[in-house]
Amino acid sequence: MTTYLRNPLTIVWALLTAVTVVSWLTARDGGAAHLVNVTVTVVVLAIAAVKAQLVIWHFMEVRRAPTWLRATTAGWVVVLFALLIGFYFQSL
Amino acid sequence: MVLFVVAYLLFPIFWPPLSPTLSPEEVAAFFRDNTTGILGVVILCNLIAGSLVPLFAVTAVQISRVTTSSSVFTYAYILCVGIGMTAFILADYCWGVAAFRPDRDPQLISLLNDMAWFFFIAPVGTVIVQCLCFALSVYLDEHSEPIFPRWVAHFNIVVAALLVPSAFTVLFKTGPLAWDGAVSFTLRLIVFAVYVVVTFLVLLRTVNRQGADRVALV
Amino acid sequence: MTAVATTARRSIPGAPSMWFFVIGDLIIFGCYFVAYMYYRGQDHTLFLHSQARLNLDIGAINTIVLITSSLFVALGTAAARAGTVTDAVRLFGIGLGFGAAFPLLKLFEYVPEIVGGVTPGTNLFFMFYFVMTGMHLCHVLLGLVVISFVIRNLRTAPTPNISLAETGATYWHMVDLLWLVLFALLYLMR
Amino acid sequence: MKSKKRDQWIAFWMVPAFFNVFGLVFVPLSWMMPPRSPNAPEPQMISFMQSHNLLIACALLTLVYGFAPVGNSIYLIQIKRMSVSPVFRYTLMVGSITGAIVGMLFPMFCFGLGAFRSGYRPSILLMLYDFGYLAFIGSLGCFCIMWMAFALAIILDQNNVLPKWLGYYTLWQYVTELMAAPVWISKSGPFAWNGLMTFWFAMALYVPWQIIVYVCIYRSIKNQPDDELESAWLHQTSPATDVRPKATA
Repeated sequence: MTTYLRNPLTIVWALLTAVTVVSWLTARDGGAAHLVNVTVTVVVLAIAAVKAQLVIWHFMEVRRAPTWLRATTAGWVVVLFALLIGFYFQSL
Repeated sequence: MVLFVVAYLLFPIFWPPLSPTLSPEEVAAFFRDNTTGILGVVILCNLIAGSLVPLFAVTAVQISRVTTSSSVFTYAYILCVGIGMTAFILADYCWGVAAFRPDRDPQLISLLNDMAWFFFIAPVGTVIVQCLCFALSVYLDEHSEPIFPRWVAHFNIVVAALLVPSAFTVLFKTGPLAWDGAVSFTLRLIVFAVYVVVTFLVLLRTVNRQGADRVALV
Repeated sequence: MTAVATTARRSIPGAPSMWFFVIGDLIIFGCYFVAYMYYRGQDHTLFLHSQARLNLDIGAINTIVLITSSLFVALGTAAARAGTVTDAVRLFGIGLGFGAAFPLLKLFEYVPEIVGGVTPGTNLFFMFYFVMTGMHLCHVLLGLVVISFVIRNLRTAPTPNISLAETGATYWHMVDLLWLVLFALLYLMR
Repeated sequence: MKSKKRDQWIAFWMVPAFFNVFGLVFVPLSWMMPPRSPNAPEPQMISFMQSHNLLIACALLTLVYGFAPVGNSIYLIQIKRMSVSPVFRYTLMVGSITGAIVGMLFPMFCFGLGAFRSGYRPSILLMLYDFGYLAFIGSLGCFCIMWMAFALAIILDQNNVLPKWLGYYTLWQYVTELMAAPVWISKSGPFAWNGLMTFWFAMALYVPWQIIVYVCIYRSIKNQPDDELESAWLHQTSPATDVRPKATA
């Protein structure tokens, strides 16, 4: 059973959890909760984009899928986060 | 069926149906002075609507026996019956509620009365589709000896055509097309009654003839 | 097991209709996220104040719970594909266990909030919060059902149905992915 | 060649006509859809309620709404061909019956009633206004079970009458119905009954869905093998008279 834990997926998992914990701590006692803090948001959104891409590639095994699937999923991540950040700055 | 006839006798209170032009106050007055009559009609109407459903259900069974390529008409027929009857019963509720406490604010009474009339007219739409489905299923019957005689289909088409004008009672307050107008009200009731009676007789014949080959409902 | 470098398979993991559903769902949730960001842009202060009242810790723990359950589900599919069914069942079981923890934690988060008077009606942020997390919760519950079907199939069927396992895994990863974005948008953003 | 499936085709073509009339009645004629915001200024609401063409819309609807069951019956016969239990058909049947009254007929009457008689006090008119819109957009239950039954039937079906992805698409219909829940709570902003999230996303998903479903049903009626038809036993050469297929419900 444990032979499976030395799987590349677990490394991805470790990375994801580490990043989540980091962003959790920064958000908890980072900038004051009531201020529009641009840097935190951009960092958080970037981390979320990276996490999303990691999940898609490794967990959903899209890395080895045909190119059109890789393109659509990567495209979705890029377009979504670009729109999110765009709207965020547009409203500042 | 019998209930339908009985209600018809009690119906006279409604016989000169309220002309839509009445102002709310008069409507309230009308409700006040003959509440008992109205409540009687309401209770009976509920029973009638209930009793009509089995009649239409039997027609649905017969339609399912008609061999067309699929049972699309049976389903459409069942759905129409479901919708039509609920609308009919809703009309009673509105009258009942209005008559239940006639000393309500007249505007509310007249609103309830209007709503009752609206719902009373609503089944027109579904009855038309019912007749069309019935007629189409008879026309398209590829059965060697058709289950329904041809004239039943023609009869349905005529019934559907006659009912069409009464859908426009919503628009007019006076004249033939209004609630109490000759065309929409009286014609509709007569046609409906005749339709029910004729379907009843036709069913009696087909059910007896059907005795030979038992087929489950669609 | 890790040495098996699966060649660049041209086939999509799982049933193609599931991928249609996954991509469509991503697009729909994407629209919701963009709408959320647009309405957040109009009223930063309200969103920030109400956001401060959210329970960040449960949110973070939930993220980690979902990622771990995703890991085990992924390992389970790999095991199923390699044919060792008993391990696959156990891995999927653990994944299901973690997955089931998510709704429980969600309850611990919702109940005190609602008791504390925070309901969807209070303000726009909480409406977005409850609607989006509610929708996501429905997806999670559906995902749990799908995974239990996969486990039942692995345990009972003589030859494990690989594509069912992959479809279930793909759906579960999508649910995890959506939560990652939701977590960032609702809890961490400032 | 006299197509054997003529009754299905008649029913099939009846429905797009109905939906066009339906669309015409709602949008351009009475400008009911797209809906006004829940807290529009009162005089505007009252003037809307008094507009005469609401009545025309009402009359047309009473005439035409009978064709909605025909549309649903087309779904039903497709489900009947699937290898799923009749439970889905009954749910869809009951759902469509309640749905037609609660979701379509009653709201229309509320608007019609408002316009029918001019003497109403504003408070009654506003009540009718809210009642109409909430019943029309807020009615979740019956449509939810309808689309859920239809979606599950397609997904679980083995003999693949309708494509699987259509099943998932119908599942989103169910999701958008759920999204309409906040309509009862919020009066303005994206979650009101004319808000972006509840109304427009649902509409953006519903309209293409309706068209796609009809294309798929068109295809499935077309390539339904003739021997599968219920009237097939009639044309069989074998003279056996009692080979009547048991028409299970």
